Amino acid sequence: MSGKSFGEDEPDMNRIPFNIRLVLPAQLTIMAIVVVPTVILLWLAHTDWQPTQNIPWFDAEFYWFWNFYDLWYDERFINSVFRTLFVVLVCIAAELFLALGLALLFLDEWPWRKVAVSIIILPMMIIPVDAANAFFMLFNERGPVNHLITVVTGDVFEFSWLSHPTWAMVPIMLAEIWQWTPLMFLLVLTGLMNLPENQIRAAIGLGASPARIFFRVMLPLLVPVISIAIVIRAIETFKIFDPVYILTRGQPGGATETISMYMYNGAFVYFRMGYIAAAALLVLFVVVSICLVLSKPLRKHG
Amino acid sequence: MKGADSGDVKLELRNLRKVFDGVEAVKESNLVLKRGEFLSLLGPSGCGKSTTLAMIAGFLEPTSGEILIDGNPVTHVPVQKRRIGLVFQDYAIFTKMSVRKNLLFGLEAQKIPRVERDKAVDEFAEKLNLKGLMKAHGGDLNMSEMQRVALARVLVTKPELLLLDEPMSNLDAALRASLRGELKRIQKDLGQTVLYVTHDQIEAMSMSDRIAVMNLGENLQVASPDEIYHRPKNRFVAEFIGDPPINMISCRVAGSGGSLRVSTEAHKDMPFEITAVSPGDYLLGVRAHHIMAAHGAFQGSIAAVVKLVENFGSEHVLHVTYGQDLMTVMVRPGFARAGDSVHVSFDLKDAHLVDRSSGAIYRPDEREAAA
Amino acid sequence: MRQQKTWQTVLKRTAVIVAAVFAFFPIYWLISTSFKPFDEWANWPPIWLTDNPTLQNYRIVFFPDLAREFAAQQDGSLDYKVSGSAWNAFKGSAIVSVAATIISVAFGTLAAYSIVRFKTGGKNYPFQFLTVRMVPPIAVVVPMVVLFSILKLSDTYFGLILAYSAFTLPFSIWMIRSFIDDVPAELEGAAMIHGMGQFRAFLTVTLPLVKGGILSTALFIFILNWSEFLFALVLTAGNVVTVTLQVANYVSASSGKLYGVQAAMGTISTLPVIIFGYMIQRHIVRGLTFGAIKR
Amino acid sequence: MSQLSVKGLNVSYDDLRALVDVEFAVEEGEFFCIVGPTNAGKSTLLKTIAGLTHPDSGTVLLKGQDVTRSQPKDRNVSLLFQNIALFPNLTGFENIAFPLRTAGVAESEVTSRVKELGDMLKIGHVLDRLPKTFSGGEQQRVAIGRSIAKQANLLMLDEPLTNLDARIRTVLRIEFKEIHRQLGQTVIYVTHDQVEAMSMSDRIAVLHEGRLQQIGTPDEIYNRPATRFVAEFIGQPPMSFLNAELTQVNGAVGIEIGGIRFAMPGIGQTKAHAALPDKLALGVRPEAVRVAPAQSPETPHQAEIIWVEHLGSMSVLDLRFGHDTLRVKVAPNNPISAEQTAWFGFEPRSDHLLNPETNLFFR
Repeated sequence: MSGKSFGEDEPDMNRIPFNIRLVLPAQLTIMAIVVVPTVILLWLAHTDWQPTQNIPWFDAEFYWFWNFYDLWYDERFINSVFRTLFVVLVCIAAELFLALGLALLFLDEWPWRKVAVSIIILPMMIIPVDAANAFFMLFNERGPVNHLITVVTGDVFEFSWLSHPTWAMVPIMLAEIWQWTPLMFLLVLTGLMNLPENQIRAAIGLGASPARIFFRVMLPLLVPVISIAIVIRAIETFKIFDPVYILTRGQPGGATETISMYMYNGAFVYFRMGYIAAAALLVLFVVVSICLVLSKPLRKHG
Repeated sequence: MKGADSGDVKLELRNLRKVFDGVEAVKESNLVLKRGEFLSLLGPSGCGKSTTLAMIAGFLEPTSGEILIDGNPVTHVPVQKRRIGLVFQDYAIFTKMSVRKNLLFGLEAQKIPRVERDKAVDEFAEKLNLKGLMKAHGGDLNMSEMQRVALARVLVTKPELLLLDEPMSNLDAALRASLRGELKRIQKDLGQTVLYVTHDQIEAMSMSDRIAVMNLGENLQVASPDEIYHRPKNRFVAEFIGDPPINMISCRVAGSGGSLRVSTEAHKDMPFEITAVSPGDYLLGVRAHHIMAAHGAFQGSIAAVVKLVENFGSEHVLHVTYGQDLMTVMVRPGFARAGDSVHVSFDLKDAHLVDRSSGAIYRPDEREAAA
Repeated sequence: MRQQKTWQTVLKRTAVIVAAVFAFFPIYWLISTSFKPFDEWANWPPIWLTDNPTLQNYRIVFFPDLAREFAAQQDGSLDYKVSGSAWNAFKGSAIVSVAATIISVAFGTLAAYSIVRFKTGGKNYPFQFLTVRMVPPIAVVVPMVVLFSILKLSDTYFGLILAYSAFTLPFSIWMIRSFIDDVPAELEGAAMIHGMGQFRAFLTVTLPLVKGGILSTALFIFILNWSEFLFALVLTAGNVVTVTLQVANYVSASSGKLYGVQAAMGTISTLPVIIFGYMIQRHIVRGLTFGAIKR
Repeated sequence: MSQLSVKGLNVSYDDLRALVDVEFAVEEGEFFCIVGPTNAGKSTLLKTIAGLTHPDSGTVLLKGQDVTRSQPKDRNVSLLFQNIALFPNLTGFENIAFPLRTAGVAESEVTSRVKELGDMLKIGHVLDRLPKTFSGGEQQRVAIGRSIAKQANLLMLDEPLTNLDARIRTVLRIEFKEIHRQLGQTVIYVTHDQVEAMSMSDRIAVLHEGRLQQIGTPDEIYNRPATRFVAEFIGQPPMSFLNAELTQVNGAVGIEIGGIRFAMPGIGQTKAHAALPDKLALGVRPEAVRVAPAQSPETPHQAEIIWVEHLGSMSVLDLRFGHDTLRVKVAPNNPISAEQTAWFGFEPRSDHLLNPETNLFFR
């Protein structure tokens, strides 16, 4: 921890150097709330402790790796993992596509540009729970979405989205896409605005067509910004919980459970804390290692 | 070095004008550029030279006026179709491509067949000694490499006209000196018509066949470097060209008709041949190397105190007191030190009589003022 | 730059309008439902704009006895969770969010200063804070429940404040770090050369210039705390109630039937976030990308 | 004991070595210039002397006292940054008063001192305004006022005049010399403009890629450069280098360039002449070469002109001589201007013989 610091000769110099003391409060808070629980997790994951057994968690019978074994064959857990990956992929792809399209519309100056940007980024300024709340109302049987479909298709359409095992995922994903496309839009727009103007002008001067300029010059230059946007959105979408809890709570029968929802139900509805701790440990390990690999663009750009 | 051969006109501007919300950035420009000629647009930042360049290249819509290349108007032709080569101040190398890809970009855009493309690229890589750099990545070139790649990338498409926007301003002085020669040699070999924008008068003086000195959007004078230096049309041109800048000594003209008398604070009643000048307050423009200096007094000299000595190595420039203001005098090294007193004088035939208000310059051999 | 043909611009503008409508419609629906009287809540076909708006839903949200009376009329008993007044939820959210923001920004500023000026911990040290943000909260909340029960922190304000501070510290460290980077180091250097110690120079020179940035960071962190849901859901059991919890309770309690009241609660709860969000609109990108991308 | 003495200084950022074994001393009251191209390490050197950057190794002694590890505030040095670094939220008055107030000087004395500086630097009228309302020259002067408000062992100026126009530059140069003379202040002046260094300094240190190339008076630096870099960096147009070989010229040691032999009278004196390798290079200043349209005793050799630069106050001819280019500086009214052959002559100087491998001149 010895950076090129030279605060050593502060008058009231005790053991800990000045710059370390500056960092301690932040470091200790995080240690207490993140690192200590992870250690508890390591213990808990190897037991099948359930609070309903009314014995303290440290007396729980040691269960070795059986939790992991059961997880491997736990149909519901595996489905929730793949379902979450599916949601992440669909949402990121949709958000990026919409954001790129929208950003290109905002490249040049025009009269109502500022107002339009403010409206477009409104969804981002809402509490996620309320966004889900709004979509809950939009997608109920007698809600405006069904009404629109009825008007469009001509016959009455009273489909109950939120209780259908597969179609229930649509409102969840739409809520996520609706809320976070504006962020992706801002990121891509910032990337486009900071493009080196002269490289584009040079390409035009050399007689290149708009398409060639976009794909051969602009897009490669956008790669760093887009990769940061994808990394950040992937991390956030993987943790998706609020829309799922509000819209379907994972029902019907776990058909719409993402990992977070599965673990919430497992731990706080069925109270199988030990078993879910094992799942948590697995997820923690996988996510953190992937993110360290993915964060290279952030590191290069940070 | 005489101007380009008579040949036909490559670029013509017909009272080209640009107004930015009320401010005339470029006033009625009527430049003419012959085939193979090297013309510089020289002026301080904000004088409208880059605006003129942007209009010629097509990135900026002129408020009025016409731009003709080889006689046909291109004012409303889109940038891609004007076949104009453009090198930017920051070179604008495609940082995500290799040097070879940079050079091929223009030819690929114009759908030139592959064989021809590779031949042209290799030819110009040779000319600008980029052979060893072809595989290098566009992002990690140094300044002079970037400049050469930017030049090659444009020249390979054999443009009708080459526009250079201050390509040397972020290079070190030593590098600039060698690159000036190289750029001029390439321009000569290819017979390439060049419009060169710069604020550095040494670059303009050393490379141009003709220079257009601009200020506040106006072409003040368009002539050969020699003409611009020795017979400047007005005060701005005289003060902008020449290092150290020309001395402007306030003076008063008296008498009338044939025998005019000019007197400054220190020199009284010097005879002056110009006839068409009315008496009154004027300025005398005298270059540092036209001023005579000696340790002892001599005919027509006055005493002056040396405030600062600028050491250029091969000569020194003394900043001496002359009446209220300072005057620069070019002398041999070691002639004097700060604090010494020297005697200075100058010959009126080397001086330019400058009108205080209009800035116009009168010269002995011209009848009326060269406005 | 290029002279665009008119039909191109028309197409572009309509696309923008369509996007704006899609962005605005859900919020419009929430707000308009919050003004609908009871009988228009679940009407078919749905009423897009009520012609007899009422504040009844807002009154119910804030005055529980009115809510109980209303429930009696509708011959359904109102679930105990929503019988509490929204004031309690606003109070809870305010206390937790403000306290957690102050801790997070204060600790974050000190850490950011140490990282920028002293390069503490080398180049990779700041990235370990990011991994905290990468961890899915659910994976940590399970053991936290256990830890909080040992430390007697469950269902306490202090417990939630601690959790929120820890999880927003990565944002505040990285965001304030990028604001400190914007201030030229020479300013502090000049103060040190003219007789000040390193930290005193930071306090007198850099801090005043970074005040605006720190305020924006604080607002940004406040929004994160105000909108948080999972920790509030798991680490509390009724004593501490936050705004997000109250909204969730309405949805689950009446299986979503109390549309009007639910919409009213949703509208008021998200108001502060909209206001503060637009106040720091310029810095939102910098915040959410940890200072990597600045407008 | 010198005012400042720097020994074996090494500073590196990650893997880039900014300063390599830098060693020099500055005497009290001296006007010492450090000149070199951009990112030669000049600013890093100043920051290390001021204490803002800590060296990997080496020592910094101020008046004999080792201050390498001490805080900037305890070194009593003053540094004027290139980007001026005025405190944007303090007025001109508060900026200049800052060092005095920090040192706890009585408010009455602060006011009188700042007034005195305000008159001296002719910035009395801006003292109550904020820096963002100042012109370039005014900002510079307020920064100067702040840097000399309190007496310091050393006043360091980091390229103070780069972004100012010519007229203000000349006036401020005179003012710097005034301050130096009037206050007897030891000054270290950093610039990338070699004319500024040659014109203002008692002694110059040429720095390139973190290494000290040479230290000496302007005359020594110009006439007896130590390395090829110094010879090409100082002096415009730069010195040209001709490949030469050792030979015998009517009995005495001489050199041959492009087939022409030159006597080298001074060569006997240099002790190292016996150890001269065969292959060496001769440096020739452009103004040392005489050129004429016709052959004459002073201009016996013929060469082809490949390029002419007319720069108004002078012209520069590039002559092809053997495989090298010889630059010649001529007066503007010199008749030779068109591309043609010309006749030239010059006396090679024994102290301008360069070893091409080490790029060092023979001494």
